[in-house]
Amino acid sequence: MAEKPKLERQAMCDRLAMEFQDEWIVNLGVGMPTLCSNYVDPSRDIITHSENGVIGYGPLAEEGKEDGHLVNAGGQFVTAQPGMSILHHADSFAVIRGGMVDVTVMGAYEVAENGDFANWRIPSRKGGGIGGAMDLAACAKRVFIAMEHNTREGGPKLLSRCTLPITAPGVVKLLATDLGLFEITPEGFVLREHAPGWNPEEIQELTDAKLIIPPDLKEFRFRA
Amino acid sequence: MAEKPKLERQAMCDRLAMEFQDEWIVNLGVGMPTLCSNYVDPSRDIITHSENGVIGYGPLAEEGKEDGHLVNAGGQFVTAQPGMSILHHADSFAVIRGGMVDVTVMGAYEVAENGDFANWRIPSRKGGGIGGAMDLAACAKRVFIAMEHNTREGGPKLLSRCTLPITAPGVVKLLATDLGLFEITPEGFVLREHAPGWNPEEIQELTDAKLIIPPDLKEFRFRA
Amino acid sequence: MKNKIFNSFDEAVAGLPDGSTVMFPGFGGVGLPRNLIAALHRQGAKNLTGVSNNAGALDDKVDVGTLVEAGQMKKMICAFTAATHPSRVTPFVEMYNKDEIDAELVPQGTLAERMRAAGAGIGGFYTPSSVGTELAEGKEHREINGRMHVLEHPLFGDYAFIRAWKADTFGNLQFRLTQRNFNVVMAMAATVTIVEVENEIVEAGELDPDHIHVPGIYVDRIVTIPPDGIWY
Amino acid sequence: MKNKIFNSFDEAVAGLPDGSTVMFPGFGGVGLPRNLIAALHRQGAKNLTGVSNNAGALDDKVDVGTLVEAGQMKKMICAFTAATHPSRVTPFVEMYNKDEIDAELVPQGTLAERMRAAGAGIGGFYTPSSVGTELAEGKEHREINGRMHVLEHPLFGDYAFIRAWKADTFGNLQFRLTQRNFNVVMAMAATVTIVEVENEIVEAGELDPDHIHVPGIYVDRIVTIPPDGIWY
Repeated sequence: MAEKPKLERQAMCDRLAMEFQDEWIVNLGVGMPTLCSNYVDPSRDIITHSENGVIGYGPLAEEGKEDGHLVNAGGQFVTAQPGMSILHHADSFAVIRGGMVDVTVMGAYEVAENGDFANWRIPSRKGGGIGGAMDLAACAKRVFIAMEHNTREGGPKLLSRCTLPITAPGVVKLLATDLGLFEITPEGFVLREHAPGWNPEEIQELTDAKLIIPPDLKEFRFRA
Repeated sequence: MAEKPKLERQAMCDRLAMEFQDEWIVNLGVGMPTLCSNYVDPSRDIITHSENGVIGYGPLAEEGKEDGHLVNAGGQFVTAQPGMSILHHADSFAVIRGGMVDVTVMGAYEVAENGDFANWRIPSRKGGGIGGAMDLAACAKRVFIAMEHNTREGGPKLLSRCTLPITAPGVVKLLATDLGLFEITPEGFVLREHAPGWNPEEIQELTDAKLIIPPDLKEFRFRA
Repeated sequence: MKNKIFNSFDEAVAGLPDGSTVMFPGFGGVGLPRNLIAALHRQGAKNLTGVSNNAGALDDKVDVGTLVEAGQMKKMICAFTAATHPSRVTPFVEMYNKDEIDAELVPQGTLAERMRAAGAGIGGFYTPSSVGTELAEGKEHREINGRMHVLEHPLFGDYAFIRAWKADTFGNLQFRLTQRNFNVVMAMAATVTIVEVENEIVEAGELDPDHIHVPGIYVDRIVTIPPDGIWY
Repeated sequence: MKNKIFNSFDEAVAGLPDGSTVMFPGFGGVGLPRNLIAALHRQGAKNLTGVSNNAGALDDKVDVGTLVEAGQMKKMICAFTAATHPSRVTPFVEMYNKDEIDAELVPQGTLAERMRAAGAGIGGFYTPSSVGTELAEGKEHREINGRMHVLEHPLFGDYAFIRAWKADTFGNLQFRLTQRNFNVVMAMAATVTIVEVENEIVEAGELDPDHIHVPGIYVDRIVTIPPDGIWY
């Protein structure tokens, strides 16, 4: 079973990006979520926001064409787009806390069926990295998560309750893993789409939380 | 006695302006205090601030040369000076509350020997006009007042306690009236300089509060 | 890109419901959205709450006082309820004395900061302004680092009427000199932001991204002031 | 006009006392005052408290980590204490694990807002960020409009080190693109603001008053980065 192909990271991020709606202000966290910016449906009119004070930046800069003064939340060089504007840090988080961000996409160590998630601290290590995650998780209209379904050691990451210190309580709405797409409802994780070749029982076996399998379960949708 | 000449408003404001020190950030309230801007010692390096978001504006604009987008706190057209900068209203009051303003000069209805003053509301009238006076009075490093010594009806305005609703408690440091210059100390009003031709007894007679007359009382200093 | 450009002030304010809270910037007549106010006067919405530095001046120009006089406002939240000069009786003062309109008097810095808090998702803040005065009575007090403060709450608007110098098609705005005043925090604090702009609207990309005073995400509708509009 | 121009970074940081709180902007290496940090490293002040987004990266460039490694910092207040990648062990992490340095971990938005509050004379503010997490434990909670908030306090600095794009002789500053980040609020929050600037300092009046990001009243010392300075 471990030999069966799982979803690529890009496919996971593409799937989340397919949910973005016209005019949404979208904040993409460091790491895997920045892959979302590789796929934006050209028929969609998305507005990017980065916590370091950019609204409306464009794709990653090509090598050799970087502007040394323009980076995204991951410190990657990005490009300017028409209509872009710059804010200082306090004003940038005014945008976030003010509820202007329609969706933030982040990575996580754990996601729980009550919508809690953890992505800033491993108890075995002292300290952690919060960055803007707590502000975004608490204040964005929606939190989407992209992460591997299991730890490197094969342990579960979709849990009935988080074991790690959480980033925000009850906020995760949608989760893409390498085994499928999960909606978090008041009743818990609903498996909306399964990775090709994987059936719900196999996915449940790799999951700590109880999965709800709806009658209209579909196969994972890839980018067109 | 009432026939004796009193100080002109311009002289009162000049006298307060003579106390401004190099590098001071100076905020001049609506009305009489704006006269202070007519006299700035050319050897002094004063930085003007207006609550509507200007730092470093210059003298009043000549008639016919007004810039329709540049007014001071009194709504008067002023001129731009090299080094001027513009802030929005919340940032302008960040300057004020942040303690950057070295002195604010205001008018008043009443000043009390404990440093209280009143300049926003007459109880016989409903409502009042606070503007930025409460923020400035509470947060500027020094509050100077320029006002007539008596009401039009001849009543006292230098009181042991204010009778009108106050603008801020215990903040007035220096007061120029048409009868002299008064310092407010923990012991009360000290008459520092008297108007020419007026002796302390005559001034006391027109004053409700008890005046302290120091041995080094001087005659009022006019602009050189 | 969503079209934010409206052809007329009347179209831009159509549908503004009775009972809305509307924010009006302007200081000394500069940065005051007179064209939008005139359109709201024609539109006729009633029972409005206005947020503004003052409650209208006493000249022949359209301003917040025009709406007050027409009976469209039920309440003003502002830093001046009295007229600037005691001898001048504004429409607001006349109605206020007869209890025909309500008012909340707020120190100007607190007024600006309350709108900034609304826009910035701040639930409340402590300020030393007004401590020891009548206006602090009944407010929660707290001593912080030896200094007394009062608790103030965010001030949200349903609509902000904005007067800008330049705008692009995305809604990014620039102001000129003291025109900026309350415009920025009002655009942040209101749900729907409607702008009258003194110059032709330029294409997105023509304004320097380093010098945008209000990002377009805060802006919903823009109208260029026509030659026969109200300019001063 | 007071002369704010200093000839060297060493002169600009001379006299910075042991035990000071120093604010270091920068995000992703952009807007990071590396020349001033290098001068502070040479100057040698100790027992410093640093305020910064992170506690130093792991490259060969001078940054906050240089001061940490040299034992000049006793505490860091920042949004990242762990290295961005678990496998990379920064000097800070090594010392932190051995309890040789103290740290206060603050959500990035709260960090920025606490400095803005310090600069703006706000005694404290309520934010929904961090509610329900370990970082909110022990903080005062308050429900506002049905939503839980925590009380956060202003964060003052003795010194802010700033990296700007342009400056004039009065100290007015402009930043370019995401260089702006924490620079503005740190200049407001600190008693003494020292700036390294990427362009020649121009005469007062040459920068557009509508496009100043930090007014000169917040700025004390300015040094132009020389050709042999640290540029990236």
